[in-house]
Amino acid sequence: MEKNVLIIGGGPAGLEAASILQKSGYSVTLIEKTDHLGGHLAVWDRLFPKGQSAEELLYRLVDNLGPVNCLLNTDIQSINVLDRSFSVILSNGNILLADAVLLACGFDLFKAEKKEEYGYGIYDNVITNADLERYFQEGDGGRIINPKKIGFVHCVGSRDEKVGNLSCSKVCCATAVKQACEMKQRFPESEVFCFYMDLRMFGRYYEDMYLEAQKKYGIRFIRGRVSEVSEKGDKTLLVKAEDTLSSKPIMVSLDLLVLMAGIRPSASGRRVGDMLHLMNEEDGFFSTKDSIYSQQKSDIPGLFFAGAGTGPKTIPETLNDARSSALEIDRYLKSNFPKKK
Amino acid sequence: MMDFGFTINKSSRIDLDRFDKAGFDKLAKIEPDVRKCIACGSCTASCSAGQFHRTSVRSAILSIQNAKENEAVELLKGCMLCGKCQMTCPRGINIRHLILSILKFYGTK
Amino acid sequence: MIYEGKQKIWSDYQKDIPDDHYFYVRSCIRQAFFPASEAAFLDITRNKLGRDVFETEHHTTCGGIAYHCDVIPQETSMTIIARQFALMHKYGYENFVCSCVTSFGLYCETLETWREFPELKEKIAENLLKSCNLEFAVPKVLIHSSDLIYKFRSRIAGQAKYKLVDKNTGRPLRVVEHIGCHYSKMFPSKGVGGAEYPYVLIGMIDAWGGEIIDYPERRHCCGFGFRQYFIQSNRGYSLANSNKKFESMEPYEPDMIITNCPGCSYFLDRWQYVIADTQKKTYGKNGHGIPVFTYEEVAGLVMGYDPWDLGLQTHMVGPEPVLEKIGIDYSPDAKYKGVGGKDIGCPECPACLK
Amino acid sequence: MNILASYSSIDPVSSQEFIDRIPSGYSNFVIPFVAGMLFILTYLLIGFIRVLHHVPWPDRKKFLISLITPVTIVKNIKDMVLDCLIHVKIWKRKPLLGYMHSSIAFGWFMLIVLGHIEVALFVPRHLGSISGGGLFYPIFYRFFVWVNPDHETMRGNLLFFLMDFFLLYVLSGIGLALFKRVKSIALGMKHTTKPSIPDRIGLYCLWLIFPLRLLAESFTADLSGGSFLTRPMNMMFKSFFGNSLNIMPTWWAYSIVLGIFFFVMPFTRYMHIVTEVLLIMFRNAGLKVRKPRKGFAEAEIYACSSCGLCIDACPMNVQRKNLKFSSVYFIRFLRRHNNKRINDIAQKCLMCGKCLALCPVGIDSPAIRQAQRATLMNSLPYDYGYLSSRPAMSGTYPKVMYFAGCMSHLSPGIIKSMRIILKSAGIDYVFADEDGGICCGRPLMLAGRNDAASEVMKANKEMIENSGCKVLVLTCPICYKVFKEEYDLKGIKIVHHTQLLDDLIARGRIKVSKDGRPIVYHDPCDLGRGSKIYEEPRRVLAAVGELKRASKERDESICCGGSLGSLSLDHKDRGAVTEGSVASLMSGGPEEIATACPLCLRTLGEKSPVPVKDIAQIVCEHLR
Repeated sequence: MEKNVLIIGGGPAGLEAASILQKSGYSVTLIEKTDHLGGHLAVWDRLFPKGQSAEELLYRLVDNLGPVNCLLNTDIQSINVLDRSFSVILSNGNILLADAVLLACGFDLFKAEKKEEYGYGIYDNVITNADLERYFQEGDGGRIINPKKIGFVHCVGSRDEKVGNLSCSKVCCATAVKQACEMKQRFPESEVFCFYMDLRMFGRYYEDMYLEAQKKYGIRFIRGRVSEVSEKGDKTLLVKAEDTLSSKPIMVSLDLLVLMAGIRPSASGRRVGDMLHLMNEEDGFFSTKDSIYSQQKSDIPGLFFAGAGTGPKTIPETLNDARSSALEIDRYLKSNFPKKK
Repeated sequence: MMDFGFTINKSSRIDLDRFDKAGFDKLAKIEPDVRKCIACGSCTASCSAGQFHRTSVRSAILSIQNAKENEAVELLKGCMLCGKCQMTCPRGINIRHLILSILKFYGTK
Repeated sequence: MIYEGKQKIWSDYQKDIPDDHYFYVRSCIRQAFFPASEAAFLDITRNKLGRDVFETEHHTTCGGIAYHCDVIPQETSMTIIARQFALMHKYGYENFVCSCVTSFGLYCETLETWREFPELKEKIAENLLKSCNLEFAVPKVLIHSSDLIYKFRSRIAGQAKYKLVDKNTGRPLRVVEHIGCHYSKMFPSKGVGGAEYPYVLIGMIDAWGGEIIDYPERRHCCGFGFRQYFIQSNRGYSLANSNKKFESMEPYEPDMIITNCPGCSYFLDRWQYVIADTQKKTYGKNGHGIPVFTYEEVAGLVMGYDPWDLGLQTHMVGPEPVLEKIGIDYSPDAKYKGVGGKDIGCPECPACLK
Repeated sequence: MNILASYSSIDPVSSQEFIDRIPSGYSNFVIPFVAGMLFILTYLLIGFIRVLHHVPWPDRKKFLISLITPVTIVKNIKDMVLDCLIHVKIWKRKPLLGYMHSSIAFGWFMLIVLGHIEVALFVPRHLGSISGGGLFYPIFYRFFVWVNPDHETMRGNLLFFLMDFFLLYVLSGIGLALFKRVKSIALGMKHTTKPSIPDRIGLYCLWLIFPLRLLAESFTADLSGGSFLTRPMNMMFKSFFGNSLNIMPTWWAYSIVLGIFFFVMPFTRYMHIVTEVLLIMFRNAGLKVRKPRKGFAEAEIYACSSCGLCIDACPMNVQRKNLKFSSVYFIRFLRRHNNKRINDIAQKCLMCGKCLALCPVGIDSPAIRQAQRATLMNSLPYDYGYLSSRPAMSGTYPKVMYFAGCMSHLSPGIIKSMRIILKSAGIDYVFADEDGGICCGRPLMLAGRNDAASEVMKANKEMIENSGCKVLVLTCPICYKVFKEEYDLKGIKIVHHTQLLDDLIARGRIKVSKDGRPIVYHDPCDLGRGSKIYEEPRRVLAAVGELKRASKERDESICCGGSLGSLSLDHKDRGAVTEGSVASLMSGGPEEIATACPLCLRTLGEKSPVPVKDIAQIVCEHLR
């Protein structure tokens, strides 16, 4: 009889792994706690470095899915490790036995209001990267009206001990530069400032994107972290930072401030993790069996990871991670349940 | 008026609202490379004048962006146009022309 | 401004302020410059609100000034503080109320340090025993006296004779609130409303009918900072900070400033005089400055205390415009009359500041 | 009909060889020619005075003196013949093109000369006298005379022959010119200039003048004589038209075309025909470009024949998009006072000097560019206060000073090799800018900031002279050129390291081993064209390896693209120039590219498929 694989999380990682495992002949069940597939991808408009449409990518992933049993609005109620299998009770009461489980719970965006000094949720014209993507997708009901001066704050909730996250969220720099360029495309007359601590343009084409942002769009990159935001009478913002390159305090009035909320471990992922007593690192992401050789394996045989559950990842990285997980799962099932002649 | 023995200290704060965008755009028309600087400092490090004088193209560009055009001119007055910086610039910025353009644009008004 | 957002933060930063039985310690600066504020505090809390507020003549400075001027080591200041706590304990109190924000900060810092480094705590206890032969103790609750007024703000409003409203126009007075840096910037959780959007004074103003105005440099330090102030050549720096705040608040035409910190109330008041004299610049209407009040003074005013009993004549910036607006009846002639009508002398006022 | 009338008036028994066919010596058709002639002569006179007026007095003095200095007089004549008539410079490069130019120039010149000789011989009264029509008579000689059939002499026939011969010579040139218009590459030019409208008019006139002259002379050949060309054509026409009625129209046409040509001349490239004469005299008088548009420069501008040889020469033209940056267009814009374009081009130029090297007229357009830059840049603020505060060179030093210069410090390989070589040659030297010196000043000059440059140069001069050295060794051609030409260091020998190495090897001060490694040498602009040092480096390389040839070398070598000369050329376009240069160097299949300039070294290194080394490095590798 064909083996059951349970995939927890319907984001890019879950979808990609599901379609591969399903095609390699396993019966795959994918559960997603929200009412839509795609996770954060579904609420993003365009993807760096080349501005591909997130919607098209998601459509493609879902299209490849095939006859996978997808359960939306479904969460894990309990999960137990049996001998060589897992018994899972779903929030809809159903019980199912899985020979392998893939944890693809992704990440949560950092709650920008936690950085009180930036006044997210208090000042009208302070928004987050996610808000901006939503605006790109369907507008924002006239909140952003032809801003003359726009600021982007990198590393909001990243590399910041005060909010309990020492690590870099990896994707924000590229996202900020992407969004900055998109804003210049929409508002060519606007002045755009990016406040960064370090620009981490590590990926292919990222540096080109950065160069274009400077050369074509004339975006001003200020090396310094915004320390304080206040609202003026006319709802414009007074932003303070240090220009560390000239080691002078800097002050600028902006019409719109976009906070690059970083990547935090997914709370729901943690919930499942706790049920399974999975260890996690100091940074709150799941600890893998080995940090280099087998990043997709957990300490529990038959339980695997894919995507941002084991640390921030770009979409291509997530997809690759999902593919390797699928491969690991396939290997695992083949070796543990050899076909009987 | 009474002598208190002190007066209000001048603020060292840069007010970006005073940045002259139109002017900078004009400069960028004359030498588009001005936008390409990544502040690596190679120019300052290799500068022939640099060992005698605070010449620095990197800082000059920054000064203009920080609405301190005169400071930029001061930073470049000592330049001898030897072109070493241009050889070391990783972004291939046409530095000598940039310097001449800055001196012409902000220095001869 | 999204008000709900602020309320959310305020609700996140509430501290439990005990209902009664407080051990009160004074502020060096306020005793010197606004003694009436502390007197008013005691009168309001004891007689108007019927609280048990105990103070002993044996208590001393917290050592903060010396500590922040780097003239005594931390250990010394900690021992002084330990002594204050010990006195509280000795007199059977466990709720410690201090009148000074610098002290409040230092007390918080000390308690935090003891929590982090128990061995140091032991050492201090030992010092205390050796030097004063007192039993070491830490307060159950540590609050600032503004926390207390904040707690009873509605009851004060209940007893109020006046509201912070311009009686001629019916418009609420526009109030700038300024919090001492050491009140919550060091330990946001220790201040009502936290560090970014402190609520302690806003709460009072809301309760007493005034209107709080926000302005860009709201968070900025008044510039006191002992190092800045006590060395004359550094005072320009101190002055620059206040100046920055005045420039930033001016467009919002505030009627008054309320503060909860000795240094702030002192400098926001005195620097207006220096600026008026040196820069020929005043920030209030037609040549007046912006009157600066301590929260006790404001509480006293709304409760109908005589302005001169509240010591408002010791301010450099005359409070009259505010008194006029609120409609408090006061006698201008009595301004410089002390107890029993004795003349206390009138300070030389710069022509440029009414 | 006055021609027939004139017939009857001829005295058949006259013994003269030639007789005035038209005794008046005048006919109305000469009017256009005369008018044009008068116009151009006055124009030239005014122009000459204007230019001379703009030349600053010291230069003007030089010029006037040169006019009476025998040496310069001889040189002037020689240059005029060789350059203006024979066009040797073009012959040397492109023989066919050279033939084309000389045929028209020299041929036409001879026609005029012979015309005058004939008049002088046969009807002397018409020569030189305004009343006798001296202005036009010799030009239209064939129209005015009748040859006496009974008294024809060898002499006459010889002249007939010569006239026809040179006419044919010119016509052959015109033929080529026509052909060149359609297919310039055939004459060795990839690109030619696009002529302006006046240029076209002038051009068409030039094309028409000689065919018309042929027609005209052919129609009168039976009366006024002719030779192998005109006679047969005359017969032919006779048999066609049967009468001589076409005589007048053709002579009219000939005169009119000449007239038009002279009228448009000032507004066309053909001004060079006369201006070049002035330029030669100025140059031989030793004048220099002071202002970009006045005086000497103006003479140069109008001496440009806009032949367009500089278009192919310009290294920027490896990308066709930069064609308009060539000198010919620069000069054309100067003539038209198009300041925007003038400044653009002036700042783009790499100042490699190749256009000057190849220019048939020898117009120093780089100098004009530099002067133009000065109008923009000399006023820029500068402050070299720090120069005086530098630690002075005190104490006694060896006789030899090595000055590496800014750029050499970016290529430590050069400095290291020089140290080793100087040591093994046992030369005691002082390294002037060991821990960083100041710039030589040439980059500032190239940018037109002469005042600033002089400050920097003053500082260097003091430093060098105070050191008391006798020989100054330089590894950078940019420094070399400026030290040599601008510093005038009394009693100090300035040598580029290529010269030093050559000398050391020749005198056996250093021993080098030779291997068969194929090496090609890149001539740095300021060392080759700039300072005419071509042989020394080649000798040195030949001594250590097998010297390969580049497709373009010596005064035709292609700038590496890194030149400090260009102000506004961006990195991408420079890259294209470099690729062009490398391609030329690689044509001989070398395994190594050698150069003698730190700037070339780095720039070529960016694009070269084989190692690029400074000549010092290569010598160092071969030290025995």
